[in-house]
Amino acid sequence: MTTATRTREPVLEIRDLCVDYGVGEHGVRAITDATLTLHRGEVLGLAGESGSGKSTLAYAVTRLLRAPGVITGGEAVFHTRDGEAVDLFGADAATLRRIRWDQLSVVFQSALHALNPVARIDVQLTDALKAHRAHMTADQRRERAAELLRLVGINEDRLRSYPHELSGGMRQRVMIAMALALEPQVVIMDEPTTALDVVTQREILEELLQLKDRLGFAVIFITHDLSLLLELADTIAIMYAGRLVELADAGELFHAPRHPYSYGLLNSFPALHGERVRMEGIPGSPPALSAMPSGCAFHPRCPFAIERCRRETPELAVPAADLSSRVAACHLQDGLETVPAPLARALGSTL
Amino acid sequence: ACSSDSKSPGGGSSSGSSASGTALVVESNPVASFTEDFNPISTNSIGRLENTSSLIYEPLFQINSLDASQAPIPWLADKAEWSNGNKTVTITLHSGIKWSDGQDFTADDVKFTFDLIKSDPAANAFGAPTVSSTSVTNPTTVVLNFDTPQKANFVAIAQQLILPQHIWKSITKPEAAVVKAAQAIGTGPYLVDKFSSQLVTYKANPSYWQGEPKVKSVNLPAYADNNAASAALAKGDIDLTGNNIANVQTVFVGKDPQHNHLWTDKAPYYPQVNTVSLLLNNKSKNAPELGQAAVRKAISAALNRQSYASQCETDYELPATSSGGLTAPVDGKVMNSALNNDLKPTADQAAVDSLMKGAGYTKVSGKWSKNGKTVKFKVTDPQPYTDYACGAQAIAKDLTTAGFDVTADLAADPNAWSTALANGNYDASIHWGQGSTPFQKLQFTADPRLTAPLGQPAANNLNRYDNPKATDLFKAYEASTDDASAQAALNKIQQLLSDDMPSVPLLYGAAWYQYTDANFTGFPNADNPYMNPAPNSQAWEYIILKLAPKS
Amino acid sequence: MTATDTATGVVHGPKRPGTPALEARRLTKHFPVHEGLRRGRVVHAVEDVSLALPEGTVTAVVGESGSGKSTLARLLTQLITPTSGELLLDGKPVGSSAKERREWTSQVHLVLQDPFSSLNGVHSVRYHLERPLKLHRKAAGKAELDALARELLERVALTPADRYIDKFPHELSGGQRQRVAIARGLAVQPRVLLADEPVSMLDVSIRLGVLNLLDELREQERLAILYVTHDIASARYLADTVVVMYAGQIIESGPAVQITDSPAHPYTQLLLSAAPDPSRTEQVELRGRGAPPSLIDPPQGCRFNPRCPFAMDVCRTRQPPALPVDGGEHVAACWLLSPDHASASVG
Amino acid sequence: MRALRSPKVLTGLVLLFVFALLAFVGPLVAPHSSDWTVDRIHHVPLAPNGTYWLGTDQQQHDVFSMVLNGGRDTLLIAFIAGLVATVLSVVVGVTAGYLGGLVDDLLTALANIFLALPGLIILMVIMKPLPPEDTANPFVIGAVIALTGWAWGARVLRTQTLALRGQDYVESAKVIGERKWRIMLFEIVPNLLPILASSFIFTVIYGIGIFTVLTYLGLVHTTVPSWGLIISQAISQGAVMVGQWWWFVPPAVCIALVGTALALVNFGIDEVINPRLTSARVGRGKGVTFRLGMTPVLRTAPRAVPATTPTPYAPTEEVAK
Amino acid sequence: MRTLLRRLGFYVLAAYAAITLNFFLIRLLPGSALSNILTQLRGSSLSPATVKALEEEYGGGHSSTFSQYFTYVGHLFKGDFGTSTSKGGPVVDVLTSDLPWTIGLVGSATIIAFVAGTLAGIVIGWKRNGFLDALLPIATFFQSVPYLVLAILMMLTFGYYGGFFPYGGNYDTSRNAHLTEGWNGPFIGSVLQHGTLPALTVALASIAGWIIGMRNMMITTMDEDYVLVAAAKGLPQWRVAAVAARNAILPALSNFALSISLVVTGSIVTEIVFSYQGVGTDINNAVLAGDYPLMQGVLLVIVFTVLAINFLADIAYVLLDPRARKEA
Ligand SMILES: Nc1ncnc2c1ncn2[C@@H]1O[C@H](COP(=O)(O)OP(=O)(O)OP(=O)(O)O)[C@@H](O)[C@H]1O
Ligand SMILES: Nc1ncnc2c1ncn2[C@@H]1O[C@H](COP(=O)(O)OP(=O)(O)OP(=O)(O)O)[C@@H](O)[C@H]1O
Ligand SMILES: [Mg+2]
Ligand SMILES: [Mg+2]
Repeated sequence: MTTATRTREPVLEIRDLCVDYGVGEHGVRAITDATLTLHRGEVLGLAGESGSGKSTLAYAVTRLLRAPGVITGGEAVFHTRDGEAVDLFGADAATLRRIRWDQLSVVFQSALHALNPVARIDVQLTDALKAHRAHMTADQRRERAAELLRLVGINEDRLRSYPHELSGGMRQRVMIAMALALEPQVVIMDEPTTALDVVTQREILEELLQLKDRLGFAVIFITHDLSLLLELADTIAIMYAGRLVELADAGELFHAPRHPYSYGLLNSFPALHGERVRMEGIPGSPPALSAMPSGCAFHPRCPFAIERCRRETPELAVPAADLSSRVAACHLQDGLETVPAPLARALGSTL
Repeated sequence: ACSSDSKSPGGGSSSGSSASGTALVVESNPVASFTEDFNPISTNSIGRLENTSSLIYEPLFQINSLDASQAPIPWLADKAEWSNGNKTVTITLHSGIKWSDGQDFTADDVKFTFDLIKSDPAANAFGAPTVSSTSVTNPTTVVLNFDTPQKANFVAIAQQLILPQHIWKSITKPEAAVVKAAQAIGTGPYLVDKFSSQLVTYKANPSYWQGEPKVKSVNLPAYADNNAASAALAKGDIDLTGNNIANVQTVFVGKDPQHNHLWTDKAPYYPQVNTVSLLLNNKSKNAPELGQAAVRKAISAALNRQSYASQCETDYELPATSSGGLTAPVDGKVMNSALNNDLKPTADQAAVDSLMKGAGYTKVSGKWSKNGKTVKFKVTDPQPYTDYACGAQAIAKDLTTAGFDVTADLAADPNAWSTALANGNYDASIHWGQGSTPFQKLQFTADPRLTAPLGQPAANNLNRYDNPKATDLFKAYEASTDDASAQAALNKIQQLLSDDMPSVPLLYGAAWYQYTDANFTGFPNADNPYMNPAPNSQAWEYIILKLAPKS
Repeated sequence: MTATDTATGVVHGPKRPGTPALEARRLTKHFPVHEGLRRGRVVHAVEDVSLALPEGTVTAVVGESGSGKSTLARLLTQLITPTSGELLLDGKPVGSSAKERREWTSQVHLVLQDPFSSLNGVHSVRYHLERPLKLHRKAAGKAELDALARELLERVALTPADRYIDKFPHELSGGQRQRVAIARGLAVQPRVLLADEPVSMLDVSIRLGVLNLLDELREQERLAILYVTHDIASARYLADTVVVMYAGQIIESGPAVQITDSPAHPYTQLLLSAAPDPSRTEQVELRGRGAPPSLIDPPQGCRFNPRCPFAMDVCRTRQPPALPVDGGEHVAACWLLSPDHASASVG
Repeated sequence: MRALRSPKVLTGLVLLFVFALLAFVGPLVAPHSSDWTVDRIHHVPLAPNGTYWLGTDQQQHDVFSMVLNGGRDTLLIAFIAGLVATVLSVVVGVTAGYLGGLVDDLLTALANIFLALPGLIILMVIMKPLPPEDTANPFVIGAVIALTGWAWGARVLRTQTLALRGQDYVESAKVIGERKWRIMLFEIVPNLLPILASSFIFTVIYGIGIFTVLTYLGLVHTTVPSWGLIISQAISQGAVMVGQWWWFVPPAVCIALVGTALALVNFGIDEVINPRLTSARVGRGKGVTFRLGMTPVLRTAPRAVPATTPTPYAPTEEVAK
Repeated sequence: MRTLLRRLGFYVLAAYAAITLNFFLIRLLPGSALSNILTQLRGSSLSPATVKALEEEYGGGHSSTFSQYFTYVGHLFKGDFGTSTSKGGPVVDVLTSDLPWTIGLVGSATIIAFVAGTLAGIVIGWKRNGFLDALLPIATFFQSVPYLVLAILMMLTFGYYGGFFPYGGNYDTSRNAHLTEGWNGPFIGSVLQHGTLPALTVALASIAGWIIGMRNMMITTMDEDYVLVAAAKGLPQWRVAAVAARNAILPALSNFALSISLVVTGSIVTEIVFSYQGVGTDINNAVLAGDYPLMQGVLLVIVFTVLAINFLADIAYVLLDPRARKEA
């Protein structure tokens, strides 16, 4: 799961990020105080239910969030290849343009929508080269585009195709090739394989991981398929209702979740092996941004909720029982309350 | 390429041949654009639309319809003599006239022309009586024979434009033939200089038989509609025209009071040349009551003619004063003196009451009725003819006040309206008078021989007046060989119309006429009424030949 | 490639005594394609499928995208007419007259994938439930309709019914919407409920709720349920029998646990190895990469043969019949299972 | 109904309301009837004065009264045109889109032919043979105008129906055995309402314009003065050339205002159909500029986190496997 | 290619329908050229015989409608539209002299409006709620004010009272102008001067539609992921805008074709108001004069032009949109 070449060097640090949709009285808060760090060469998984703010977080960090999204607080520091630390929220348009794609690229959820339907593949592959690698000649760019296609396992004779002439899997591969064109430091992937079927999905993910090992970029991988993340990611962040509720190493999370929501999520995926047992998932449904429950947003669905959960919003903290630096936002873990058994598993135990 | 001198006198850079001097600009009918057709007998050629046919093709005589007693002015013909009980006319032609291609003009051409309109009635757009036979006595004398007395229709014979036989004999369907500028060969004072769809220019014919005209060139621009023409007129771009222009004093005269003129400078500004009447359909299916003379006369008595003249016609026209149907301002000399001023400018309810009661009607809740039926009909006129539309509404009001059941029916489409009128598909309608002689004017409202059954088109007597006495009187006029008996017959017809009132005289219709003497002098006006200026082909030829450039 | 090659006798689906509620015999659907000036070409979307759905069972249909799962479901509802084949309800063949088709709609119901679009945003929950009641149960009178509608809501665990009955779809969460869709299906009192990926658009946390509801319906209403999905784990969770489709054909079927624990067909094996599984420890190897075949011009023989790591000559020429895997219900259409050919197997 | 918040839409609705009111009560509150005249002799229009607020026309009609009276027919006809055209476009568009196949081909061809025909000319030709009773009847005129104005709507509705036809709720309705017409009428049409409204408004605007032109060209027979008729008479009686503005400016302004009001309302409907247009408005006047790829940063968030921020997560070597 | 062929098939069908409709619609009309001619012949006392003869000629023939129809279609194929009853001469001559004016006026105005409006729409859409949004209400005004009112307002303000431009006729035909039709400076100058106001009217009335439509499309397109991708790639702003514009223009193109018949309607009105001498005035005069051959001719020419433009727009669409090309 994890590879040996893990460095501690942070490449993207997000602190206290707040994002609103709308300005003034019509605004609603979509992300509250999100703090996390992405290290070089690391795969950071971002999981959570639909609407929990995964995409919002990713786009806000890159300043690609569309209107009416507004960043209302926090900072995002990007460490460039050359060791320069850029605050993305303070950067001007030129700086952002310089960093984008060259150092930080994005793979969107649906490649069908993310590829310009009226431009040929080669044009879309080379336009970033043209913008960022002014010294390259047209031939070099072409050669690079062909190379990129080969990299993701597509025959280069597809260069002159239009997106609609490719299958879904091929399109997503093209998208990935595009994201890697400038060998960026960080690739943000927003549900890059949800629209594909499992075989294709796995093929693409395998290729992606190989490329990551070869090129050494870090990935923020967004999905709601937690079981996929558990196989894929080094670190996993779980989001609920606009907040990070748990952040842990993938293995730790799988074996010993500390937040009731993480626990519930893990219990929502039927297993491929073993005894067939009835599972219950999580009762109820996620809250709407405009009607957030008081206190801990999860408390109405939480089987372990206590009175305090209704009043106080828990903060991300290292669970009292753990020595590691994993964090969870749950009152039950502050060392004062008795922790229910499912949330108190020791590391290394099995589910 | 060489257009720098285009503003220099002498015209366009490309045309060296264009006549020198300022061009006279005339305008008659708005058209979007011209098509190159100078056919004088077609109903829709440039000449017909713009009244310029006789700049090229000429008539035998010129007629000044402003004065019914004035003798025809000799033109291609020197004189015409009637014989054989008004059934034969011997015409003596002026000698020495040549066609513009150099060929001699002879009696054969006149014979050819009258034979042609006999064999092809559709070519007879001037309404000349159909000959029974023609003969040429010598190169300057031609004899036309008719089946019936036709002296009364001499105007139509006189105004027939004469065609060159040597060109037209090979044309199979003459009224539909397209005559291009190059083939427009006539005896007239002008030749086509240049044709474009927006502007036709004529140049003086240097070998014209009366001598080269003083006006060297005549321009005929196309104006898409009345507004465009009025605007051009106000700017002084047009010398001679006849448009119905609202606020003509402000819009036209006021722009250059020194040069811009109308017939007179006092209301009604224009010569009053025909009788506008309220045509009443004597055979109306909706309102059979209109077949009764008493009802028609009661209607006449109920009208406020002055109101229509002032408000609807903005004082351009005068209220009619004679019940005999003739136009007092121009026909005074031949009018039945007993009928002078017998029409009142305002309504006379007492007269209405006595006429209606006399006819057996009683007033039931304010409406004249007989056998439980009111006199109910519509006054139909086209919306776009705003003055008539106004009149129709006013008449409806007046008649309603007087106890009739009348509404105004403003037809949207003039074309449909005139079709309805031609076919007798209406009850009542305001319509201008037609005809250029007193006799023709009376024929237009009352000659039973010229009407047609309901449902078939008629060109005259649209009110379908049918009275054998009238037929006899019209015949008597045609047969009269001396002026006195002719006048006596005319008086009788007027008296009959006054008694029967087949249609109700309303107003004296104006001949629209505007001119500017900034560039040319010699225009007719009230002080010098040598010709009726109404846009009419022959009249304009006559006027243009009288003009001279201002030095 | 002819149909006679295949095992004519095998009817997939759970085996239960008695007549199955719904049975499909040799269903085939070819969609005509309009491409270029070449006419008469068809998409072989569903080929020769025989399936029996006994009451009180859940049959899962799994397979990759485009394998014909939805087409099969729609064929069973008679939304589309089969090119050939036969449908039997309680053992009786159905006609194709308009009346019989309407009759069919009261027996077989389909729940669609996307609860956001399967309910019409302009109608209330009440309308959605009362329409089928009016149409099929001839329920009359406001009171009766209202009572029946409430009862339906309660059956899908939307309680109290008052809270939901007059809401509009946009006021409900995805899981609630899907429950309403199912309730509408129950309104006609069907024998058979077809569910085309009923949970794939739902949030993971609420998926199980809907699956559990289907499970209860099987138990309580004795419905015959067809559960279409591409998530083999959920098929295993819910279904009695799993049917695997590939390129329009059923290539394997059998008891759910057996299929996932010991898949026989190379494609099923591929599918399982690709499915995410956090408890997997060793690196998986995908055997059979590549794209599914064109359905306009399907390959000769076994349709999986171009991708199959074990393909033999016979696989390229003759279509494998459904062969028993271990004597039970488990069958797979693979020559590897044929004693005549197994010897040639490489793997 | 978020659209209601837009000042444009609000202005439009208020204007429309005023004019609708005018159409209804105008004829009742007008000081005089349309054919009332100050006198029967004068022919010089009176300039606006204390008695005749908008002066008089040549025949001494009170222009103010005519304008008040003239709204009803204009609006009624345009409204009927909009209504009939919308109904036609629904019938053709939805049927074509939903049934597809040959029906679709035929109906689409029909709509396209009507699109290619220049409406005004067709109307000129159609209006001509109508008997006067009909060309004076707002319902007939409205219906005839609609005949040339339905095709745009039909095309838009067809495209939209094609999209809706594939929606699952249509499929679901089929599954429970709904009949075709019921699916079209109760499942598809309600979802087309915003588009219907927009196409209705579009046709009403078209109707006003074309009716004005038809009156101007004298093809409409009417005794009640519509605004177009007042303009037409003013122009043909030379009011423009002598600057009698009070005669033709008020009706022209009324027409322009009604048209603008409708278009403003359509703005709101557009935003309902396409909510993305609304988001384009957000933040206006609040000092925030939204630019693609430059998400604004407004540091207004209250610091929910106290000074003691938990240590950011950083896995250690020991923990990682 | 196939789509285009199918479209072509439709156009042939539409053209044929127009031809047929044209024939029968006009047979339904009351009145005839006859009454118009009789009206013109005032001043002469026509004998019943002449009236009869004229009726034969202009009152609509008496042969069977069917045989008339075939003669009509046969003549059409030979380019013979008959003879105008109000203007004399073949309808073809009228058309050849007047159509170029209309095409020149409407064509240039429409193209200018389309290009300028589209560009403005792109900019306004791109800037979203920039100060340019203030243009929208103004644009709305011009879009919704009927052509007639707009034309009159333009004529009054810039023509009659303002005196900036002439407002009647196609070029200066006054006696001192001495212009010769052709490609010479003064003539073209005069044509441009006279064309300005009507062209401005046509352009103003339609430009608003393009601006608003393009702005809306632009805003919609900018929400597409591929535009965001272009921004995410760090491409220069104008390149990002170009990606959006390139996609947004496709619907604008089909709208362009759709709106042509509206533009035609509007330009007829404009020609009438500005006394411009083109086929718009022709058809109005033809209707008033009951000149059916001319009416038919103009109608056909206009319908064919609209169809041709639609076909061109179809071709352009197919060329610009690879997805459409695939089906083709
Ligand atoms: N344009 C917007 N205006 C208002 N609210 C929005 C907007 N876009 C997103 N939101 C809200 O912001 C919240 C977070 O949305 P986001 O798209 O980030 O969720 P997500 O976790 O990516 O969900 P998914 O798994 O469905 O992609 C959601 O509740 C959503 O409703
Ligand atoms: N109406 C249709 N016309 C033509 N081809 C069709 C039609 N419907 C489906 N197909 C084709 O039939 C095949 C099977 O499609 P189907 O929708 O049944 O697959 P599926 O297994 O449900 O896929 P998914 O998992 O993506 O829903 C596909 O190749 C599809 O393109
Ligand atoms: Mg997302
Ligand atoms: Mg499917």
